[in-house]
Amino acid sequence: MPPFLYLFLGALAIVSALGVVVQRNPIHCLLSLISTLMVIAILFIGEDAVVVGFLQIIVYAGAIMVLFLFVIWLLNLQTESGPTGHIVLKTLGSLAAAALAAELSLFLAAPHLQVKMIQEPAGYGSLESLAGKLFTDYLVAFEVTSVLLLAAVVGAVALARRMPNAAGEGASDPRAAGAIRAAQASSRVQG
Amino acid sequence: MTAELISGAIMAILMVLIGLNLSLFLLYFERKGSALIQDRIGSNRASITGFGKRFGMPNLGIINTVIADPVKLFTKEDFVPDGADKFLHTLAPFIALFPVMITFVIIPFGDTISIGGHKIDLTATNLNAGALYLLATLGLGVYGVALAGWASNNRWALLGGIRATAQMISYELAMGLAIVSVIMTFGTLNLQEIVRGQGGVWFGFLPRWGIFTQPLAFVIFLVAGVAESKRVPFDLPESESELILGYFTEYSGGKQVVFMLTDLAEQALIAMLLTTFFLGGWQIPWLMHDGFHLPGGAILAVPALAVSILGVIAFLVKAVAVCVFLGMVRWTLPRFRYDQLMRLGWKGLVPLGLFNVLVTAFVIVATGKVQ
Amino acid sequence: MIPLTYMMSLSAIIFAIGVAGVIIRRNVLVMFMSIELMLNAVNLAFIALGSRLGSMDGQVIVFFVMTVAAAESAVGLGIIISVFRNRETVHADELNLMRW
Amino acid sequence: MTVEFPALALILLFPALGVVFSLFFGRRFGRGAVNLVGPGVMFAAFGVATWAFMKLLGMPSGSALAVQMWGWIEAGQFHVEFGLRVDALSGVMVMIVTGVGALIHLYSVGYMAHDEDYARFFTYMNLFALSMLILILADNLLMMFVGWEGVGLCSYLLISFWYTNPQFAYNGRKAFVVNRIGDAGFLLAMFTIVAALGAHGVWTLDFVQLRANAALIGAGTATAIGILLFIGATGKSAQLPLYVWLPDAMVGPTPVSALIHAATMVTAGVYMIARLGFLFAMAPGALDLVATAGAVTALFAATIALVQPDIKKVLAYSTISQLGYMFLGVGSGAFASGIFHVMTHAFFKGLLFLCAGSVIHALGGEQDMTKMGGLRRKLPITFLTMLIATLAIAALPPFSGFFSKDLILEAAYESGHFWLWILGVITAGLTSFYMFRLIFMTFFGESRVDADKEHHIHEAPAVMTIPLIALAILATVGGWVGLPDGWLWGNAFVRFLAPAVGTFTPAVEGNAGVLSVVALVVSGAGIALAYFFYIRLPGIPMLLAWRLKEPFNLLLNKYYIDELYNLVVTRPLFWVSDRVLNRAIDTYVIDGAANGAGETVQSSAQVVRRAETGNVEHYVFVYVLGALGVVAYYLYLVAHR
Repeated sequence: MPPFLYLFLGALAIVSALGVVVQRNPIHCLLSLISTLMVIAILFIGEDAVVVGFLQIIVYAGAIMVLFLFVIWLLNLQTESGPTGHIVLKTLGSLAAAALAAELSLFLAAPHLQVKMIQEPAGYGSLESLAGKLFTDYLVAFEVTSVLLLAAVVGAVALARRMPNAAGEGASDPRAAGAIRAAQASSRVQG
Repeated sequence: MTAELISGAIMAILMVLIGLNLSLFLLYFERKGSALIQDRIGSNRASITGFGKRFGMPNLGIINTVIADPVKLFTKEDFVPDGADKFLHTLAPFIALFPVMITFVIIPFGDTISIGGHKIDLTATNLNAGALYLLATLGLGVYGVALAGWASNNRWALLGGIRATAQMISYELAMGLAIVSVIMTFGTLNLQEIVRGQGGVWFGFLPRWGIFTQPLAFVIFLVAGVAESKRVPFDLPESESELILGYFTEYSGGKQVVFMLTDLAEQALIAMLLTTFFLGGWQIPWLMHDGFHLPGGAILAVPALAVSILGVIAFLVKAVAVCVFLGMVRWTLPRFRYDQLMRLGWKGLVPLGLFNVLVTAFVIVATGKVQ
Repeated sequence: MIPLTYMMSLSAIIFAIGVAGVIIRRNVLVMFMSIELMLNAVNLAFIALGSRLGSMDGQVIVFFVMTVAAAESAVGLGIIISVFRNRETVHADELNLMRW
Repeated sequence: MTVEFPALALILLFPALGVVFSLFFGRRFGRGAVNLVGPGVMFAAFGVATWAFMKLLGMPSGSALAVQMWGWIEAGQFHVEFGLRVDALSGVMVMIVTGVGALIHLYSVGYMAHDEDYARFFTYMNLFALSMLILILADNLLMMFVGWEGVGLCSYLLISFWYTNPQFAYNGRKAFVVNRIGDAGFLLAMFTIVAALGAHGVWTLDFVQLRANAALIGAGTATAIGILLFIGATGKSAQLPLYVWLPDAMVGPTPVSALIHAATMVTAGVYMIARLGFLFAMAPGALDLVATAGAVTALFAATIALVQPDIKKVLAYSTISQLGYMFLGVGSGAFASGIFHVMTHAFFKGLLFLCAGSVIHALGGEQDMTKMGGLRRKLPITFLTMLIATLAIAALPPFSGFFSKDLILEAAYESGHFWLWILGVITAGLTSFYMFRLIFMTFFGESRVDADKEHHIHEAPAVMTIPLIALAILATVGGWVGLPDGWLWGNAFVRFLAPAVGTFTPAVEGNAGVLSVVALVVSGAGIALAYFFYIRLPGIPMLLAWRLKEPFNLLLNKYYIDELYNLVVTRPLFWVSDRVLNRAIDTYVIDGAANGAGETVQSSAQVVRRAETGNVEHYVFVYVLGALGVVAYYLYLVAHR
């Protein structure tokens, strides 16, 4: 990946990440988040993690974010006023976060972390290599993950179902939102 | 390197153009084909000179559809409703169009040809993870309509957006499963390789097309594709009778053109993908590199270049044929109800797709084709 | 290839932004998005290191992170929905029932 | 030499299968299937055992069959294999257990025909057989202990088989608890062995290696081990002072009494002592203890048996006394003779119990001999077989009991325990007396059966009589494998066992003929006395009972031993646990600690909870500060190196 491209993408990622934090309208935040994810996916591909990069787009941008979108619609979130409550805390917190970033970059820039490069083997990042790892070394984890996803589907349904209460409201839309999206996301990952 | 870049760029443009032209053909077919099916004359007023009829000039409606419609739409006022999110409202159509357009580039439309020593693969980007790329772009197609519905501050639009999003996402899953089973059969993510894998014949006469190796996947992909492109019988998001025009109710002028183009392009894309995955792409039955190997065993030789060109032509023909088929479907079937749509998607296609994947896996393992 | 430090710094910055988001925003949903930001920052670090060390493990772990994120967001959003249904709000500073 | 013989595993496998079947499918497949499977697996095991035994006979003396199934415990140098071993000793025992066990299982089919819980019954029975076989086939002490505990469990389960009767359940518990005391001894013995050998760098419980390394154990340690093992044996084999559970164990179904509390389990102690004979040989003190305990128990139990009215009680005490004989035998160093008596005893005592069972069965649960009599015409087969068994236990030639008991008494005399020999002889007389008292009271004289029971007195079905006959034959000929030396084939049994348990070396020379004649005469006298008392002058027993009231009551109440234990052990125990442990320690110490901890936590929580603002921002903020701290620390590390 040529450096200028990296610089461009990095700047884009940071800007859109900031967008997530500073924008008032949840939908705009979501869009910034999506663009961050896309940029990061491109960075993945630039780092020879092709499959994972595409998976990032498919799963994150394609499924999870849509889930967010639906929830925002479902709750009908409007543009919110500026930050209120615990202003001091929040400023301090953001300062602390900035300090954290500085510290981390300092630490990561430290010479001892300069790992000595190892040439990537042929077919690095290809589906074959990923699947090879997944179904040999990480097989158990993989299967457990599938169980986890199943549990997530059930949990989402159980949580989002509206109990038929005195008001007699049906239980249709939230379940549809929760369950379908969850199933969507999970099957996406497995598929 | 640069040569590849150049050729790739050229072919990318070529591919996009093919897509657009297919869309135009679809537009035309919307008008005249529907008229044909419904026993109407269809649009026949405008013509080059404007007096086509008088001079008995043949008027196939090409003029109206390909020129008059866009012109009419472009000249309309570009209207943004009050209280709408202007930025997103403007952005949405292009977000919708973008993924479709960039998906064209991975579709192989021909075999490798050698021009002046250069061997050129007739696909814009011979991507090794092509199928994944396809899934990714399909996944992004949602946002355009969703944002369009949300940004235009209109209940019907929002409803249409929600419907469109839910529908597309649900059917993407089925489509993904179909693609997965195809990938498993051909053992590669590279679309060009998949098409190559569909060369040759079985029992001397039956071409190894995906439609024969993966009939179930073909059906799933077909249905899901129609649903993806939100056409009848899956055009719930823009069902005039319920939501005025669905997610682009509030769109007019150029943006509406973009949306219509998106729909048509999606349809064209689906047609091309069907061709690539199941109808052998640029493969012609019994046509090998050196000519036709007819079932009888007779061989009539064809020069290599001609083979390649024939392949491209075959690809286009198949794509057009599928487009026509889709159009006919559109003008034949009635519209689903939304719950029926969801049930078909989640209770019909997805389990079928999973089952198909399972069977495919079993077969692959049984035949020991697993590496 | 891009020096490792750059990648790491990028991921560190994105991570910090996510942290700040969780602290600053009062909308639970946006907090959630910020958490996703942090996850992605870490993923980026994984991928970068993995490609430097020429091992697939980083990518595998990223794969698992994505999976878990999918499950987590499904459940988390379900929780948010039910919370909203009961409290009519998604503002974190109004959701402080869990106090002494 | 030792030969690999995997088929041994089958001997365990079959009963295990029986357990599984009866436990999980017994109810579903019904009584017929269970009746088929329960005894069937035992016969199958018996077949395999016979096969192995024949193979063993075919091989040169001193050889053994073995199979290592899997490594069981691996702890440093100490490891225990889960292995089976059949040498002469365990071969004989396995034949006894599977053979007699199979017959008794078959008998149970008839005996339990009217019981609803047949599935549970056969589950327990097979489980018992499995445990007993593990005990016998074990090639190391630990595995033997597993079987040891298993049979204890099954004995508990089967004694309190009719658990709806609280008294029965109580008796089961009693047996279990008393056995625990013995087991504790066994365990301590094992620990001592491991420690003693481990000190010399030998980490093993395997019998062969134990034997090889026995020399490493000092005499004192050996004595300690011997005594501990003896305690274990007294628990399992119902010797003084731990015999009290056996009489109460008679509340279980009679086949159980026959199998567990006569034929097999109670002889486990003898088997264990014989198996570890090489240890006892190094500890003469322990051996003397064993012999003395045996002889005293024999006499003691026999006296009690004199007056007991309950037919099964009589048999129970006679079992105890016969076990005393066995202990006397092994205690005198004649392990082979002890085992020989184990075998013959298994035959005739099992048979006696089965006959008693058939009598009880015929009388619809009546156990009181004063309510019997004159049954010999109504129950001919039972009568004949029981008579044979009685003759055998009364040690009259040519019945089996004669040979084994004779050997034991001879060994007791020749090992220099003259007084113990006297006790043994007296016991022999008492034995024949009370046994024939039983026979006469049950089968002779006029019937004293309740009128309502009179009509349905009937001979048992074939499924019950066949085992009786089979055992009767065994009880007759079983002893012939050990004829006195010099006769036809001489004492083949002892010779066969010699390599496994060593040979008996007399300390004082005694004339075998004279000794046996004396014993024979005493036994005859006993029989005559019984005949005199209970046929000729039936009044005399009452008269005696009235005249010698105190001794009579003393015997009738079993020397008040139960009451004694109750007074000495149980009451203080209860007092301590109630007054001291419960009211003092539990209330103040433990509850105090628990509540104190709770209150401490609560009060401190009162202070700490302030930190819980319930506000996410705060939490995240603190978390960020923490992260800052951590990273700062690492930065510091990086900077300073």
